[in-house]
Amino acid sequence: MEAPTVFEVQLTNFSGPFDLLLNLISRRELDITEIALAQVTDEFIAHIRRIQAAEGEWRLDEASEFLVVAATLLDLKAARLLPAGSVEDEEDIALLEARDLLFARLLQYRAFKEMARQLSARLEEEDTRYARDVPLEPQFTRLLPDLVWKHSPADLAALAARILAPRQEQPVEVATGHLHAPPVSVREQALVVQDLLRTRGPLSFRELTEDAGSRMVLVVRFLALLELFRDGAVSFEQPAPLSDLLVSWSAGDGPWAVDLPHDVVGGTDLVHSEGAHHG
Amino acid sequence: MDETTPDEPSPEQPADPLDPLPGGLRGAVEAILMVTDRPVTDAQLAAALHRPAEEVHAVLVGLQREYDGYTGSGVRSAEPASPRGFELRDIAGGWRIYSRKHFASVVAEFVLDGQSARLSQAALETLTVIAYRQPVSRARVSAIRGVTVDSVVRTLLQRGLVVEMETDPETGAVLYGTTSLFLERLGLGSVDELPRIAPHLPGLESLGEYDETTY
Amino acid sequence: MDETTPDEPSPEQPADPLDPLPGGLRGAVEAILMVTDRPVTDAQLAAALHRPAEEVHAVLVGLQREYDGYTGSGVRSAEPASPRGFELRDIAGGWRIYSRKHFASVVAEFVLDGQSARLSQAALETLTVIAYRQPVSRARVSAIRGVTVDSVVRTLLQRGLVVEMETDPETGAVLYGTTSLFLERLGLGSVDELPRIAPHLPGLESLGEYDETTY
Repeated sequence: MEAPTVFEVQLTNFSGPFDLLLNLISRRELDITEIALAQVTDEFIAHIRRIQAAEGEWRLDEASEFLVVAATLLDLKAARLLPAGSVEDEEDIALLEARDLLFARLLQYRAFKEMARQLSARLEEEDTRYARDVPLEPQFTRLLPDLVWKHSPADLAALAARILAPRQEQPVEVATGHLHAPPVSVREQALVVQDLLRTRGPLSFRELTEDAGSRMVLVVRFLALLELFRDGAVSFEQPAPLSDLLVSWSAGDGPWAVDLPHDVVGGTDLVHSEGAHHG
Repeated sequence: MDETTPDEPSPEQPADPLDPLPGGLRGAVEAILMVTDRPVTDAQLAAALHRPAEEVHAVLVGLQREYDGYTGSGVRSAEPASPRGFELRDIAGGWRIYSRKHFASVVAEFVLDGQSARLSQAALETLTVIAYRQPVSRARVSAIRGVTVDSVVRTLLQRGLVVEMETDPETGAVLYGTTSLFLERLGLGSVDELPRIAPHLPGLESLGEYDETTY
Repeated sequence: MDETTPDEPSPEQPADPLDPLPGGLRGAVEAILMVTDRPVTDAQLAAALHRPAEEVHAVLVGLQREYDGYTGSGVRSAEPASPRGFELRDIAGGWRIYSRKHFASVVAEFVLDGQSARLSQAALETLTVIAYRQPVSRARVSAIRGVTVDSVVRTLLQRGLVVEMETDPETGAVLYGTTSLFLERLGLGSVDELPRIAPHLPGLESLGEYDETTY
């Protein structure tokens, strides 16, 4: 079993973002409470990209679940990369809360996963015993009360139509039950960033996000910035160590095609926040 | 009681898988008899257990006597044990465990208590699939309904609504079909008169009623 | 082995129908166990046999030990008998006869549909969360697993492993719980017998808060 192929095989088996995260963490033999976030984040993003590539199509609701975790991770990674020492900042506190929350949920998930493993072992063991389940002896069958039958042929046909109909896949629909914040589009935020940079020149990230109404917009704007950077539409400059990063527009004055094909976290440009509570 | 006398395995024979088990051959035979849902023959048991039919037959006869309250040829035969509540019978070409006749009255009381005169929703759905797909195997019905249907098919057999029609020549699976009693209940002359399945029947929701009435 | 000690029938009581039968109460219990296709409770047996539930319970426990190869408190206890090929188990709130585990391989050939299809990892995890958090809404299970569970819950419903228990009075969400089939498949008597999850949950107290805030 060579490592790379094993990995490819496992790709399709993850039953969710927590599952994937736990796997990444255990592969690196990291304690869940002391994850090297930056590394895991990168791997996480890389993996979900590969999963999508491998699977072709993805159920949108499933993808959105991954996006929630990916966004949180990115957020935390960003916080790590930012200069330390400004913990009084409310945003930093919010990030710390987000981290604790993510870890708590991961720990909880890990516990259930362990129990699932135990139940599975039990089920397997139970499968080695067979219950006595035999036809009733004729002498007793004869004693059964007469069957009350009140179904018409039409009833039966209706029932048959329901049971024998080819099973239809549920319409693809993004489940929003887990969302509290309105969806924010990377594409939209890229346009906002473009607009700001073109009209007001080089700006710091802080300035670029001054008007972000929620933490979600903040995160998505950050993602949009990464996208723009990847496409060479913006450039970064840091005048002095630990000083604010300056972002400037470098794609020229022509109309820049906002084309974010399959961006950072998937084939959808919707990024959701699960956390209205710490916004 | 000791049917599992150590026998000399011939050199080319693989190690007997039953010997190391507590209960040995006797236990294995009992295990099969307890859970199989049709009579089994000496030959079937012998093949499954990799033992000569005569040896298996001897075990069966021993078990039969034991269940009837004879403690075999051992030292303890002087003290008669009481018969068990079940008996091993060799009928219709096979062995099967039944409840002992003496207890028929209490068993009947137990069986009749809580027996429903109606088909459960599960039974009705299974019957419908069999009616429209006959002859059909249990595995196929199971696949269509998404659940195991063994005990439900058994109920339908008991009720005389379905019957074992034939055996799939390829897979050997038993194929089921509906009976004339079924047609009678529906007031139909033949299976061909079953209404055709409309792909999208209006008012399908009204089927919810079944849920009410059948449990 | 002698559960059927002659009891004095009170004058107004009808003569006990079991006493004259060879095998007495023990035999009657065994006979009923032979015909039931689901776990049967002490109370059901007691009702069918017109005996106190405690007495019936004692007989059942005695049978269980006997099948396992213990010869009870009698004189012969010195010589251990070999276990029978079947066992009597008390699970999902009732008693039922099973083939003994050791003989799984030989029995499998005789049991038609055999093992039920395996659950996917997703189904297994979802089932676990429902088992430990019941009654629980899909949204809550979803939040714990980090993915939507709608289709998986549908599978579990179809398999009869979970059931819609009630509706949350506040949110109107359907709350799910596990079934007796689930207990049967796990060989458990009740949900309380599930292995404890607490040791695997670090800082349970603080997690409580998260439960509040995250959904």
